[in-house]
Parts: sequence; structure tokens; C-alpha cells
Amino acid sequence: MAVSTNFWIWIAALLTLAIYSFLYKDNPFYKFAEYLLVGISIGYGISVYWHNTIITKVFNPLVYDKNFLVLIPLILGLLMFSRFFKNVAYLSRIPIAFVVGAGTGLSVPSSFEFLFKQIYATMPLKLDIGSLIIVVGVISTLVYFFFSLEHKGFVGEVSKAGITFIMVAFGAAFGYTIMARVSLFIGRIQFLLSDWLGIIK
Amino acid sequence: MLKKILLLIFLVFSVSLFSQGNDSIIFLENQNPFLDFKLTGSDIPNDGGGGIQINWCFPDSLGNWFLTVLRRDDSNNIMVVATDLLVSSMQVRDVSSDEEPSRVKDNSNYYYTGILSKNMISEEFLNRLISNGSGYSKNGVYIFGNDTFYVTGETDPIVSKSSWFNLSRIPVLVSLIIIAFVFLYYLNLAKSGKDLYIRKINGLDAVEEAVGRSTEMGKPIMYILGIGYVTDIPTIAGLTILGRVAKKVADYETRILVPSYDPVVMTTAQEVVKEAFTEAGRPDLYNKNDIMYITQDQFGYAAGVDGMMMREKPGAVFLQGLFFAESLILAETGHSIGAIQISGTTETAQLPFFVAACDYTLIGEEMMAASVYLQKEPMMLGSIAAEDLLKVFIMFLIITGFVLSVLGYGLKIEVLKNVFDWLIKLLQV
Amino acid sequence: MLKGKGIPIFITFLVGMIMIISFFIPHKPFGDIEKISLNWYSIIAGFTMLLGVDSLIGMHFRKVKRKDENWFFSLVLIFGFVATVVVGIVETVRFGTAFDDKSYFTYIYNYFIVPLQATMFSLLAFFIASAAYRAFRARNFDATLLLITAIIVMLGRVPLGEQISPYLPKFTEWIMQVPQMAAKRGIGLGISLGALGVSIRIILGIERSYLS
Amino acid sequence: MNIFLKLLKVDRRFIYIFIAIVVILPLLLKPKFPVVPSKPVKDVYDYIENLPEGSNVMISIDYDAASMPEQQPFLEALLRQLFRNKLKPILIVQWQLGAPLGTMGLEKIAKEMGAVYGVDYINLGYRPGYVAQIVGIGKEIRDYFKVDYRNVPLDSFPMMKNVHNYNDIALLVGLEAGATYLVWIEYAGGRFKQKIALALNAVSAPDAYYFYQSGQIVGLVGGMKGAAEYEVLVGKPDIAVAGMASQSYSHLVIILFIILGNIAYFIEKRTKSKEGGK
Repeated sequence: MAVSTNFWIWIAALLTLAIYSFLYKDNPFYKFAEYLLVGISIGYGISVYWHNTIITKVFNPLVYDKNFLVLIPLILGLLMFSRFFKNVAYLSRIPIAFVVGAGTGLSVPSSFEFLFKQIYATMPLKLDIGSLIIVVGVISTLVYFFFSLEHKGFVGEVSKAGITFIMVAFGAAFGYTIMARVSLFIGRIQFLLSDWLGIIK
Repeated sequence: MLKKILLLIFLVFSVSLFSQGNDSIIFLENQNPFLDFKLTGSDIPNDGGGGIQINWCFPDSLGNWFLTVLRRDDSNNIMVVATDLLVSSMQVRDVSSDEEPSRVKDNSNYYYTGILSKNMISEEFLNRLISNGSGYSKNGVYIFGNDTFYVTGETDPIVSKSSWFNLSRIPVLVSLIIIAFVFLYYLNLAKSGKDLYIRKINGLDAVEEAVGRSTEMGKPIMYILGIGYVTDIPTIAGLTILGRVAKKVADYETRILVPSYDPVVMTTAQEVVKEAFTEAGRPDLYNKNDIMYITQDQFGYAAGVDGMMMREKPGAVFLQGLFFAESLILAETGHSIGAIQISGTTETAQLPFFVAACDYTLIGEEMMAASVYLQKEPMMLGSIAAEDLLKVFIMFLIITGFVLSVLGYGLKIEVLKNVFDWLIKLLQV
Repeated sequence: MLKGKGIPIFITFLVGMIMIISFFIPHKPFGDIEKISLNWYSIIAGFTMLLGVDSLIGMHFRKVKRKDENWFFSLVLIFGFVATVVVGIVETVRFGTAFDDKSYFTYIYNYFIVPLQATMFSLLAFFIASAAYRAFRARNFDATLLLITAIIVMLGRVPLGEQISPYLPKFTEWIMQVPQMAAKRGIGLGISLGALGVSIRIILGIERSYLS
Repeated sequence: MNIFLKLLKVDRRFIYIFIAIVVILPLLLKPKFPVVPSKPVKDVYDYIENLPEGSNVMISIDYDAASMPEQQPFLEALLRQLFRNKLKPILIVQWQLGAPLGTMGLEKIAKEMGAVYGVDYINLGYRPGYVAQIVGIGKEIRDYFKVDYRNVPLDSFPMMKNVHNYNDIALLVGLEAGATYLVWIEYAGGRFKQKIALALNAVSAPDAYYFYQSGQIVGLVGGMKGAAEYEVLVGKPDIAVAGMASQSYSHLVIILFIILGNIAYFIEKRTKSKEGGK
């Protein structure tokens, strides 16, 4: 294999190198790649949005299905533009209120489901030392999150145990993830060395 | 029974001899050796309608056979529900979906029939059977080509219904009501003027210091809300903290930069900062352009924010909201420019990286309680106390479960074992 | 009256309550509310995106006009944006959809966006190393424990660990399944309670800074 | 100043260079690196070794470019083994974006091993609708694959003359980045008793271990590590072994830096407390 003659591969390779140059320091190559990525991705986003939202979710339902319900989000969306006019700018709070209401409202039952699942998973379905450690770990971690009690005396001791569990968990999760991150770099190097330069087969 | 089967085999054999090369269907009534094999159907409970489940029991010998399910409605339209199901799968659902929104209509009668076969069903046979109109449903044995198919009797009419209440969610409703009362109790307590305590949260006391030091150095503050939407609770929590931080920023008469991932988050952040500046009596310092949109692309956003950090060199960086893989890209860059970093998220997978790269990290619930801590308003403190009471309840539940399991399963006390099983069932929502 | 916070807070309350109630009622129209509201969010966000584009492109346009520092790169950004949108429109006309296999729009995605994203992502291989080096210091008992666990798990994940001891990978799995899981559950329980708290504070109008 | 104290303030770029070197060098030099095959991987290898000459092995490409570092090395090692044992690969694709990757690997190894298209191996390409297809192959492969990936009729290839359904396929090997394998196990395995071996991405391998334990699959190759083990079994350590070397060395480098950093930290602490004593 030899160096690629494909124009597009060259572009991808040079952009890859431009991003890596950031590891040395901020420089014009990185700036170029950064600004380009932001510009292109937002252009891409707008196109995807046109296709997925305006056409599929607004235009088609309105024109073909005569579904006038979509007029509500349409109006709410347009109210966002009231910000451009000083005397009606307060109207943009309405869509924000709507969206926040929906988000918090939906989160209440889903928090419950999550809560139930977590408690269920903590129940010792088989009796071994692991189950006991899990019960102790979950409870002491929960104690760490007590806000309305001062963490001293017995509560303080338990919450200290909770912090220990949390630290072990963080160390483990950190060490566990390194492999996946190195894999990403290996993938990029393979692209550079094989697709672009043709050094490795 | 044996006689019947022998007779049947003989019949099948002789008929198949005659039918060589002749693709007509031969029907043998009342020769079905699988008369016990029946389909039963019922409305799928707790759904919004448009769904029927069909079940069957089977003798072991049929485990590897295939079952094709047909459906007839009152106007004799026949539809194939599913072909070639493994008999051992025991259930199939006939449901409306986004692709076929009116496949199953509520409140109309449907009749289901099954076709058992040793081999996969031939499409031609199926088509002919259906084109035969309502006659298809006769219970009996059909021979087509080299294959034999056993057609079961039709089920009674089955009607799909839409439920008004999801019974499986009663435990959630009950706990919701209890929790609502706990919250209301504490909110009332707070209103009546009882002093409520909140423990120190590391990191939040550093907000003042971070903003102050940044101002001294003549550097701006950067507040990163992550890649969540306004519908995500961590983002909302991040916005509430932003309000408090922005007020301090206004007090110190410095700048706050908020690069955003989602346009709705950006507009909301603009509102929050503007109001905080107004409250602090410095609306003149508010600059809409400091709260800017970057892009709705995870790594495009990371690249843009990294670049902005390198060029604006903020003295303090806040990372509060929903973060995924970009967490460490942002936090390491923030550290490399020497900024004080205060982070917080609910993504447990990202917390280790924040803890490693930032000066202070708000872990999970600490971040949600942060706006309360920074404001210390009685009503808000009341809600925190309510959360704590629920924690006690959860601990109690977990310990009870553990004890029951030890006594019930470890020491084999039957009653407690049953209580434990019941508890487990209750938790499976 | 519209100018005050009263109406927005009422809207939040109403919408929030409807969402909660609909969780228990599968019957139409409540059953579909979650789906519909997410759909609506994407429509509202879609329109707001124009505000975002206005914010971003406007800022860089001003930079180019004032010949600020880095104005050339702002030009690159605007060019990238305009070119992508134009290609999108042209290819939609050409193929019926811009997402066709042979469309240049797809090329832009495959040869600009994908490698840039993948490379940004892979920077983590370096950042995770420098963060580990800097942060993992045996300052106190907990920090030491964090450090030791991290090293054990690091070794247990690669073939090297198996050569040190065949128990190392097994021990790593145990750490992930037991103590790691315990803390994760504890944090998770706290988060769901915290989320409940935030939601209730907002729905009841106690927390209103988002509307400020 | 003590050398360790200098280390405490080491430039981050110093670490970056080390990481880059230990990842790139093994990929370039492909050193011998001890990788010990685990049982699930060896089971796949042994099963294929024991297949009679001339058996057909179906390979399903169910991954795309994102999983290439994990899956491509296994594909190549597997194909080497198949061609060496005169077994006949039939390549099909369930993930459209994976089609060029499958073709690339197949052509590369076929050329290397001198295999002839249509006689020793065949590439059927991608067809939409994987569930129907996986069930359909139980009846007749031509219902879905009348032609190969270049639209040449199947019956014009000598090796496909007697291939009709799963009965004519000795083993199915699924290279999986997602959950398509569940369909293979449920339908091809459950209904048609097709023997299946799987190669999964590292993240999903633990989920599939259950199927290995219950005997529903003959073996399991997990992630780049599994691929490296397979390369060792086939006797041609290649890119995955090099990748494992990169992984191991980079972990080692990070650990070394952590240890050095701590030594420096303790020396600094001691110097400080001494100074404080004065």
C-alpha cells in the first residue's frame, strides 16, 4: 500500500492532525479546524433540523394530516422571537415556562421509576458477602448525602465510610475507562497510518 | 387417541400419494390430533388501547413446531398476525404501532385462529386459505403439497380496550402521595418559621473566592452548562446555580461567559443572567452576546469551548449541568489555563473525571441542592429536609429487605420469605 | 399582568401536573402526552435554533467586520456554515434528499464532521493520562484508596494483569460489581431524590430563578 | 533542585508524548507480545479447526466503521484460518455501513492466501430487513440473496450450487457491534439449530457471556482483546496484538507516572516539613 490519492482522505487526515496539534498548544491549525467544525456542524444541524422538524413535524402534519395541534408548539417557538422586540420581550418566558414545566413534570415519574429500580437492585436476591457490602455501601453513601444533619458523631463516621465507597468507585471507574479512551486513539492512528499513509497494512 | 393418529397418518400418507404434483388443498375435518391446543386471547392490560395478546399452552412434543396466527374481524377481513412463531414462545401480541396506527381498533371484535405446522408455512397455502374467505377457519387438518397443517378453532371474540388507570403503577402513585405529604409538611414547617439546618457543601463556599480571584486578575468567569436540554433536570439545576453565580459576578462587576449547546438553554441562560444582574442593581453590565450559542454537536461544542477557554483565559470555570464524554476534555483544558474549577453533574460515569481534574466537585444530589445552599430560603430548606426524610425511609426499606432475606432465605423462615418475595414484587415497577 | 412572573409560573405548574397525571393514565389523550411533548420540544428548539445561529454567526460576522483578532478564523466558520447549508440545498434538489449516499452533503459529514469528532473524542486518551498523573496523589486515606483501586483496575483490564496474577482480572470484575456498584447506587438514589426535589420546587413555584 | 521535584511540575506535554509513543510504536513495529487465549476464544478456534475440509462458514458483518478497531482484526484472523483449512466463507452484511469493511477484509486476505472468488469464497453483500432475512435463510438463501454483491447470479458460482439453507452451513460467525446477535441466536440458533460463534465489541461481550455458558453459542470473541487472542491462535499476531501491546504499555506508562508523581509528592512534603521545622 502507498500514500492515499483520495482527496477526501487527505482532508480527513489533515483535519485530524490539526486537532492533535492542540495537545502542543493553541495554534492556527487547531483554530482553523475548530472554527470549521463549529461552522460545519451548525450548518449540518440546521439542515437536519429543516428535514426532521420543519418538514416532518410541522409542514407534513399541518398540510397533509390537517393536524392543527402542531400550531401550539409553532406559536410557542415563534414567541421566542419576541426577544428581538423590547416591549414584548417578556413573552419569551411563556415557551420557557412550558418547556421547564414539561421537563420537571416528566422527571417526577421517571425519578420514581429509577428510585424503585435502584432499591430493587439493592435487595439481596442471593445471600453472600457481596450483597452485604452492597447494602453497607449504599446506606453509607446515602448518609453522605444527608443535608439537614450535621456530619459529626455517628452520622459523621458513617458518612466518612460513604465517602470512602465513593472514592473507591471513582478510582475503579476511572481505571476502567482508560482502555476505551486509548482504543479511540488507536483507531485514529490506524486511520492515519493505514488509510492515509499506507504504512501499516 | 393412538388410533386416531394412526388413521391420520394413513390418511395423510395415502392422500399425499394421490396429490403428488397436484397443488390442491385437501381438507380433513375432525381429524385434528391436537384438539387440546387452543389459543386464548385477552386485552393487554394497562395500555392506551390498540393491543391484544394471544397465549397458548402446548404439549412438549410441539415445542419445535411452528405456529401461524390469523385474525378475522366482524366484516370477515382476514389478516395474518404473525407467521412461523415457535410454539414454545407461548405468546404473541397483536398491537397498533406508529407504522400501523389502526391495526387493532378498540371496541371491535377480533377472532384468532392458529395454524400448526412441522415445517415453515408455505405462503401459497396461506394465501389460498385466506382467499377462501371465512371458510378458512374450520378446525381440522389441511394437506397442501407435501405439508400438513393443523388449524385450530377460532377464539371467542376478543376486544381491545383502553384503560383509564395503569394498575401496575399503583405503588408509584402511593409513594407519590406519601412523598407529596412529606414535602408539604416540611414546606409548612418552613413557613411557620422553624429554623432548618443545611450542612456545608464543599465547593460552594469557594464560589465567592473563585469569582473574587478572577476579578482581581482581570479575567472573566466561564459558566458551562454541558450538553443537556432545558427538559433535563441537571441542566435546570445548573441554570439555578447560574443565577446565584451571576449575581456574585455582578457584585464584583466582572464578565460572565456562557457558551451553550442548546438554543433554548442559551435563551434561558440569557434570561437568568439578565435578571441576576438587574437584581444586583447592575443591569448596565449585562451583555447578551456573552451568553452565546456554539453548536449542537457534542465534540464540536467541546472544540469550540476549548478554543474559547484558550483565548479568553477565564480565571474561574464552572461546569454545572449534564456532561458526557466531553467532561474531561473541558476540565483538562480549564486546568491547563490555571482556572479555579468548580464542577458538578449527575452523570455518575463522568464524576471521577471531574473529581480528578477540578478543584471542587458537586457530586450528584449536592449539585441539585446547590441552589438551595446558595440561597438558604426557608421554603427551599424545607424541601431539602423532606428529601432527607425520604432517605431515612429508603434506608429502612433496604435494611428491612436485607434482614428479611437473611431470616427468610438464610434461616428458612417461611413467613418472612414470603414477605420478602412480596416486597420484591412490589418494587418491580 | 402578562409582564409579571405569575402567568409563566402558572403555566409551569399546569404543564408539570399534566405530565405527572398522564403517567398513570394510559387512555388517550394522556397516554401519548410524553411523546407529544418531546415532539413539541423539538419544534420549539428548532425555531430557537435560529436564535442560536443568529447569536453565533452574528458574533463572528461582527468580528470579521471589525477585523478583530482571529477574524480570519471567524470567516472560516461563516464559510463552513454557509457552504454546508448551500450544499444541503443543492443536493436536496439533486437527489430529493441531502442524505443520499452520493450527495456531497454526506461527504461533508463523512470526511469533515466524523474525523473531527472522532479526533476530538480521542484527545481523551491524553487527557485521561495527564489528569491521572496530576490528581492521583496519596494525600490522605481516601485519596490513597482511590489511587490503589485505579491502579488495580488498570492492570486488571489489560493482558499484562493476567500475567501478574490470574486473579487480578477477576478481582477487577469484583470491584466493579460490588463496591463500585454500591456507591453508584447510593449516588443514584440521591440523584433521583434530588431530581424530585428540584422538580417539586419548580412545579410549586418555590424555585423560580430559571424565569427570573 | 531534586529531580523528583522537577517531576512534580512536569509539563503535561511530556506525558502526551509518552502516551503517543507507546501507542504508535507497537502499531508500527508489531512486536511479539504475550497474549494468552481464553477459553471462549479458544472454543471458537477449535470448533473451526475440527470442521471437515470444504465446509461453508457464513460470516455476518454486523458492525460499522466505529467498531473497526475491535472487529476488523478478528475478521482477518478468522479468514486466514478459514482459507488455511480449505473452508469456504460466505460473507453477508446486516449493517449497511459495514459492507465496505467486510469486502475490504475479505479481498485482502483472499489475495494473501490465494483464494479464488466464487470457488473458495463469496461475498453476498447487504440486504435490508435482517429479521426476515435471518428467518428466511432457514428456508432458502436465494429468497434473499439471488445475486452476490456485484449482482452476479448465485447459481453461476460453483461453491453456491449446493448451498440452500442453514443445513448447508457448518458455522455462522457474527461480528457484532450492536444487538443483532440476539436475532441470530433466537432464530438461526433457536429455530434452525444453526451453530453460532460471536465476536462482540468489548462493551457488549459481558452481556453475551450468558449465551456461551448456556451453550447457545460455541464461543465468544470479546473486543480487541479477543481478536488479539485469536490472532495468536491462528499463528499470525497482527494489528490486534499490537493494539493490546499499545493498551498495556499505555496503562503501564500512566501507572509509572502516577508512582513517580507520588514519590515526588512525598519528597516535597518531607522537605517542606523540614523547612517548617527550622
